[in-house]
Amino acid sequence: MKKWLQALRRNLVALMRRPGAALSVIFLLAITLAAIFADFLPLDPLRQRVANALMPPNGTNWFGTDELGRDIIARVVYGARTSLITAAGAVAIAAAVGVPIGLVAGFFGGWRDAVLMRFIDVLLALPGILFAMAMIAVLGRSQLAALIAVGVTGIPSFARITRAQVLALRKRDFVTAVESFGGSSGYNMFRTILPNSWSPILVQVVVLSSVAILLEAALAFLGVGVPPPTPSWGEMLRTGKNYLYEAPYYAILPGIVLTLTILSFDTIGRALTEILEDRHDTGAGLKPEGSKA
Amino acid sequence: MIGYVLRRIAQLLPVLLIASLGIWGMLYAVPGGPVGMLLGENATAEQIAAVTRDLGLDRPVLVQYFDWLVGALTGDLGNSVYSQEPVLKLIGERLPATLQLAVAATIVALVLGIPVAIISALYPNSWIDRILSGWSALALGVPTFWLGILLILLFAVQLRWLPSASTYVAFWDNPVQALRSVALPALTLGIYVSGILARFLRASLVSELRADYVRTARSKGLPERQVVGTHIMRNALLPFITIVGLMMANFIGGAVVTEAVFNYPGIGRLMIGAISNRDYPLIQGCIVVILVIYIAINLAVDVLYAYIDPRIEYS
Amino acid sequence: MDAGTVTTVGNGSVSEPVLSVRGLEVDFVGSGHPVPVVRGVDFDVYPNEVLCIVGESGSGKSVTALAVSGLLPETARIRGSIGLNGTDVTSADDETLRMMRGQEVGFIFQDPATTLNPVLPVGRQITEGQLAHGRLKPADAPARAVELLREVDIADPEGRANQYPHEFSGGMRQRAVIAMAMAGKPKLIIADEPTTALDVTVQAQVLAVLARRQAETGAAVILITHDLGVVAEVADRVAVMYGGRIVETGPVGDIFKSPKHPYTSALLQSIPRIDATEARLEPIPGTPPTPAALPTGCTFHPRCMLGNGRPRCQSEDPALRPVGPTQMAACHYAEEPRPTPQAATVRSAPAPRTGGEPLLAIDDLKVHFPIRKGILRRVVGHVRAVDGVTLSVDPGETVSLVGESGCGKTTTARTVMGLIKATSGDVRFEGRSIVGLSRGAMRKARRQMQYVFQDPFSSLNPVLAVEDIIAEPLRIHGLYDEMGGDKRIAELMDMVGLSRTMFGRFAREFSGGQKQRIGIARALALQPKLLILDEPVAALDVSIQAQVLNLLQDLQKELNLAYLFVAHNLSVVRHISDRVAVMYLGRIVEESERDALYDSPVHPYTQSLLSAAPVPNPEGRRARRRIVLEGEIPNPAKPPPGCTFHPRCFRATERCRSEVPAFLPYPGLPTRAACHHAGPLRPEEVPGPARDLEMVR
Amino acid sequence: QDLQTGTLRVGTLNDIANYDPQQFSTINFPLIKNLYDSLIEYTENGEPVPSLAESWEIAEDNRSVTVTLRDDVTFHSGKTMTSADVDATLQKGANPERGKNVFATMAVVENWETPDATTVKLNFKQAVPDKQILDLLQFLIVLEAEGVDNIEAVPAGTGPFKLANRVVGQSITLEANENYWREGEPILEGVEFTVFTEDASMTAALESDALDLIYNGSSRAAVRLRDAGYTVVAGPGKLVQVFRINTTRGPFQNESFRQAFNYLMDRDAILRVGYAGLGEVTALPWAPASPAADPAYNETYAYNLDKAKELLDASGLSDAEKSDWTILTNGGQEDAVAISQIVQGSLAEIGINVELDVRQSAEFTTALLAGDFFATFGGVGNVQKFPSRVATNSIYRTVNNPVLKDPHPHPEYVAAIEQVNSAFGEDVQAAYDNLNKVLVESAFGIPTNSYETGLIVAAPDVGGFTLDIDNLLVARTLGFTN
Ligand SMILES: Nc1ncnc2c1ncn2[C@@H]1O[C@H](COP(=O)(O)OP(=O)(O)OP(=O)(O)O)[C@@H](O)[C@H]1O
Ligand SMILES: Nc1ncnc2c1ncn2[C@@H]1O[C@H](COP(=O)(O)OP(=O)(O)OP(=O)(O)O)[C@@H](O)[C@H]1O
Ligand SMILES: [Mg+2]
Ligand SMILES: [Mg+2]
Ligand code: NI
Repeated sequence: MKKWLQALRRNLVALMRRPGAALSVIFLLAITLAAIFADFLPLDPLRQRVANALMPPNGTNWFGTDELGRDIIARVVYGARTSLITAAGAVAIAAAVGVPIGLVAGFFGGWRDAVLMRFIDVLLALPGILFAMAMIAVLGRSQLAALIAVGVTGIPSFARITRAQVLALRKRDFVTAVESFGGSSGYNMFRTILPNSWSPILVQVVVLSSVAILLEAALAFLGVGVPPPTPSWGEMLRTGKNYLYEAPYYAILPGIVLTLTILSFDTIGRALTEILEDRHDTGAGLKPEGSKA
Repeated sequence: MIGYVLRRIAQLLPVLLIASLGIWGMLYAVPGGPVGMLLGENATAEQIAAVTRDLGLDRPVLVQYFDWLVGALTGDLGNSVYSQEPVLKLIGERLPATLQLAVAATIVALVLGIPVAIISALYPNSWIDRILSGWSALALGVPTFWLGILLILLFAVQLRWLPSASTYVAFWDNPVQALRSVALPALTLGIYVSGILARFLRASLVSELRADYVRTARSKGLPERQVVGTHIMRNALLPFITIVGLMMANFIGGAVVTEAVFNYPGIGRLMIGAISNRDYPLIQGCIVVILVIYIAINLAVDVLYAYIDPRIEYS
Repeated sequence: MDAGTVTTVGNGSVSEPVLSVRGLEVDFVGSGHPVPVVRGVDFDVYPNEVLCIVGESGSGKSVTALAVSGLLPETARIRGSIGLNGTDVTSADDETLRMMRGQEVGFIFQDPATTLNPVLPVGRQITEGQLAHGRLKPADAPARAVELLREVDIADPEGRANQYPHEFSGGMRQRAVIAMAMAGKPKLIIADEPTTALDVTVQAQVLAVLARRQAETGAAVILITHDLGVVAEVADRVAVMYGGRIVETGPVGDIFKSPKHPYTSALLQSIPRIDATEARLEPIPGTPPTPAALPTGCTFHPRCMLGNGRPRCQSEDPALRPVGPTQMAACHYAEEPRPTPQAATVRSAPAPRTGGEPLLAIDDLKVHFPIRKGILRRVVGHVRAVDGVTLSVDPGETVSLVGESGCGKTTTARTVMGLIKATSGDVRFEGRSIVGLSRGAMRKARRQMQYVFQDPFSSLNPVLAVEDIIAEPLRIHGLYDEMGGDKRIAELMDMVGLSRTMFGRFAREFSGGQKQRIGIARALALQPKLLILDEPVAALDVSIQAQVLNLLQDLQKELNLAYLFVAHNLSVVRHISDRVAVMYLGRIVEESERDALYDSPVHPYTQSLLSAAPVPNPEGRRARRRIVLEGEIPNPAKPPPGCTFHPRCFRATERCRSEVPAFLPYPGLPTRAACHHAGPLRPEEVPGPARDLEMVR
Repeated sequence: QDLQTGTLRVGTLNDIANYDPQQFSTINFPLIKNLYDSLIEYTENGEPVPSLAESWEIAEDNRSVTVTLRDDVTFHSGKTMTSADVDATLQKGANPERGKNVFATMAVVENWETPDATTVKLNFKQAVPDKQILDLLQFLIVLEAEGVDNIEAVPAGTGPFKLANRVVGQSITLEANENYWREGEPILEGVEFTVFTEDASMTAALESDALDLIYNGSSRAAVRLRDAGYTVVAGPGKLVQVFRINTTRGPFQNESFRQAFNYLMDRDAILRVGYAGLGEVTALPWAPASPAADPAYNETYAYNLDKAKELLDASGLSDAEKSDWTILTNGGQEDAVAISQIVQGSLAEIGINVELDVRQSAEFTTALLAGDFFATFGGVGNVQKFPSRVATNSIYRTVNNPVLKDPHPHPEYVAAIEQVNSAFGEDVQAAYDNLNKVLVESAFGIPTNSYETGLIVAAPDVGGFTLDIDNLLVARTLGFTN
């Protein structure tokens, strides 16, 4: 556990050394804190003042007000909560289902691989957004439904990444070594291969978080996301789009926050990839020149 | 070669079956049916019963599925519940629009993505690389629907150059009108995909640049243009073909959001409409067509790949 | 192009050098401080001469070579002067450099698997440079490609020119690279470890081709290698590099006879020799320096026996200066006599076999991998990776398995270990068959038998700390506490010469040699009786290799271990083994006691293998005759009928084509061989003047 | 005004799924008046004028009407219209399975006779007020007898335009009927409908000159376009938005709780946010043109949270009970989503926190049809006609009410409608007053505002608008001014 924390700290430090990634971390941290502690801020995302509808940004309403006179910045902050919860839940679902599928498929191969990968193919072949919409049609519109739908579309990426990782690692000598001194398949999968696959999985977690936020927003934009009046960035863009002439800031400002969030996750994901690749955490790419292997 | 194609098809057939059965089952689990939509809110119970019977929706679900399946195997995807038109006709009317958008978006993506990738791969970590990488991050990070809104705001609301809404005009009927109406959605999708392509191509170019054969090529005294143009590009473009193919496959059903922003009459929106109307045969039809196209493009890419890459034999 | 001033007069005596390097320094500027990788290198190369640069991994050999043709990446900062046929490379513009490449200097790189572009036909790649220089008309290119391929002995050059690299074998690819490098008849050829990735028989072919082409074009050759055997075979002059500098240079004979720099002499003593049976190697202590953290003063001082802590060595970097009439060395005390190395005690002959029950007995073991094809993945054939291997290992004995790449050594070893399922045959351990055991029984049997992997870089779990790696077998068998827990781990670390202060470190924080020690410690954790070692030193530098070999010998003595030692390096095998078995295409073709096998081989394959192996003794090279085997190892999926060796064999007769030879004892020797015509090598069997580097001179 | 011919490009928001004029719903509004003619028409003030019927004669006892048909009318097929066709039309309308929207209106009809080719006589079950009879005639679109069975898929009638082409989900093209019986009409050569799914796209198409006219777009866009110089045409046929309450469920069984909602509707806000202020607030389900309209109610039942709270407290329900329901919302309709949120916000102000139950189209309609909701917004039509016509809307039905079910839980309402239907002379106003009183007291529908439907926004060069009582699109008089 301590080693794990050490590694985390090390990666964080490396991350903060890159200006882009550091800015992204700070931005996400700010958004997350705001989302968590929104209840303590003087912001009410539901309070309507229809008389004050569609006010441009001003001293009281920094981002202006929406068609019901609600404070847009309050809705953006609470919308962050929706987005982040959906993203976290979706990523958790995707990882919890996808990683074991990838592990089993990659490790055992054969019919298990064939069956599991066919299943993954199906998920992959249908565009994620259509699939998610069909799921929401089944589950009804709710935060939970959005979370599950987005999560399910994320399963293939985890399964495939894990499987690729397993396939690469399974041929490696340290896995054979465990087998040579009598370790079982389960031991090998969960104690040897999985701990060595953390970096790509971690990167995927970050990458998928941005994908999940985007997908959640897209679903809301299409009108099947979290039901109103719960604030959600996609929903704000959807409604804001109707007021492009009267109140362009209504769509633009939440869009900026959404874009920055996605960009931040993306920047961190890329930085993390580079950091972890540099560090050869899995020992990959460490081959001396002139070795006979 | 034929064997290879057959084997791929044999592998993918189960995908189709599982998917269609899965979706069918899923939709029937859902409350709400097509009849209400058909009759409007003032319908009486008798009317509802009559229409349900006429549409055969009172039969057991599995019977309905197998009926559909038998039809599908003979190339008949049934009639839309909502419009009573043959599903294949409905899809056939949308397909050209979808393909036109897919092609236009792919062209935009390639035109924007490839130069960006090449320039930033040739000068890694330089300021120009940083700018271009930032650009591709932006292209990827800006949600298409927001980008679409911004483009509408700029080109339609402010400048009034292009229509904010796109209808489908076949290119060979009226090229100018076709380009005008496909411009904004293609730009929206294309910019997004150019981000993916640029990033992917840059990564594979950078890794190819490190490859031993590049050093060999330089050691022969080849001009840099030839080293990049012939040696590196050939290798880097191989995996790139796969990505471009996947992207195109994804445009077929996956451009829903862009289609929604621009009111573009593509397959994706047809299917969304079908889902919200519970138009079961149409939903199934869309899924099957999207999957078949996906599979066909993948297959084409694989065959093409095997054809271009001398190392692969169809085995 | 102006090359008229150079006149070749003869071997090594030339009016003007082709290449003249002075004060070359190369730094790499990455994210941190600039890292000095080459730190002041001077040398000249003359036409018709072979200069070998030797040195351990990371000493700067490749960087020096790349600097010469301006091929270093942009992160490199170069100082000093490089005069190539009158052009100064360091100040030349890109276009001049480009014109220089391919015309003045040709390159041959190490790994034939990656130096050719996989998606372009070989013929095109060979002539491309000439086309780009405008020295060849596009219409003539195909014919020229065929001609060049023919010149490097490629059979059917017309057909081959249109093929892609993956359709060539490793040796053929490397010959194609030679053809490419020589296409423009450059004045200088730089070959960076051109044979390191190849088997000895193929290495001999490639070196022979290189030498012939050199003779035909009169080019100068810089050959980079870490194999002193190759140096002794081909070099005219030698430059020894260490820590980014040339520490010694001189004619090859003098360097081998009387090395002046302590590093050179230590290097020569640390290599096992195929032509002698030394009891113990003299390893160089410590590890080579990394350019980012160079020792002060003389970079070699921490490992030097001569300097031995003298303050001058620690503070002052010695200049390369003439020492004696022909040699130059960079050592303050080069003239001092060496501390006498421990008398190279000749190792006593291996103990005669006890005749009792062998510890491990392999009986007609076969391992066939199915090849599947088609829609239904039907099995359409088998790779006969192991096709009838019979071998035994007595307690405390070292039995080696040698053979060229792909002959089935690893497969045999892994099947014995139970990691691969045997197709047929039997493996007995202490008299009990372990083929087809249940999982539980297999686990028990495995306790007595452990595996050490070839690649220390990939055999250790990167996420575990060293103590957990070593403890893992104990934990899996549930014996951790029973066997003493932490104390046992510490004991094992001591045993393999690792410090206890290294607890808590991860695999990546160790050097290659240390990693291999960890692998050995782990294998010893369960107190096995037999270790299966799959090329345990192949990936290590020579100085480290000696340390590990010594460790293995000590452990064997101490713990009465038996070793099944898999290797392709004949010198290492001679050094460590009691008995040796030679494999070819899945079968053992000859097996004998070590000295009998090396001194009087009876199978023609063993004979060619031994004759192809380079000997680190330049004195003998004029006298030595060498059998260069034709062709490559056949595909194990389609082995030739009869004796599988017959297509390459110089004794092959009709009978060999049809009848599989039995594996029979050879009268008068402790040898068994599978050959219809087994017998000592007769002088007339060695080809006349071999087409060898030596011969063309 | 001198109008030029041409092809009118019209944008519309729904695909036209059905050519049956008896299935009278938004999805075929753009077509009905252009493909078909009815027996009589109303002017925009509700005056009856002849159309396919040359004349009509209501019997003294109000128990029958005799209609005389024109003899010069041909169907699109070329066949001449006779009373047999009217007979086939009436048969369809009287069939519970196929009569669709006409069926309810036909309920008063006992039987009919066609003594000759141009005469049709309808007999009623009881005396029926004139206005109601006229509404029926106005509602009866004559179908060609041969085409009745297949009317959903193939139009069969007579009207200024003929169907030329249809691309499902994308467009419908009509062409002028050369043999049209009205002199000099239609002016246009053809009408080309383009189907949009989003209001914004449709508006943009008008602005980029890809369309000449948009039909049934949002009020908000209309207001913006009006300011930009486009012609906005609002007809008399408004709808009224009604907060429909299922009085058989949850807290709504309590009358006092229900009545509070009369005061809970922030009608001004709803009108402004949902409909850009186009329309009037109303506490009764009547358009201003309706004879039963009574503006006094708007004052009495204006938005007043204190009064609402009083009534809620008077209900005796616990706080948990008061909040134990949801507002069914059609997620596909922007206005419904917005105004449901306004109600939700008002409720929250007085401590009642309810959720929106947002469903997409099919699911919403299914729930609506089954009465499977507590409360929901939905527009009602026919509010400008004879007051009892309001009972054709599901929530106001007196029998077969899908929400309130049978027997009707509010007999006083059923009686009030009955009274309207049978009142003549002086009794009429009293019957209307009674109905209005019963409506607010039983409170199963809380009207909020009237709003525009079938709103027309046209480019400045389009002229010749004819207003229709139902706000249907009438293209036969349209033309271009330049
Ligand atoms: N592009 C580069 N960037 C940074 N450091 C480099 C680069 N290329 C080589 N080096 C470093 O320079 C040193 C010398 O490398 P070089 O390749 O010359 O060694 P070598 O003597 O050829 O070793 P080997 O026998 O393993 O091929 C090494 O420490 C290596 O890590
Ligand atoms: N799992 C496998 N499936 C198919 N063929 C295999 C498999 N493993 C090994 N082979 C083939 O079996 C033959 C013997 O391989 P093996 O690894 O035992 O050779 P080796 O003697 O250890 O060679 P090297 O010196 O290169 O390590 C080779 O031709 C190899 O390609
Ligand atoms: Mg090197
Ligand atoms: Mg091996
Ligand atoms: Ni070696």
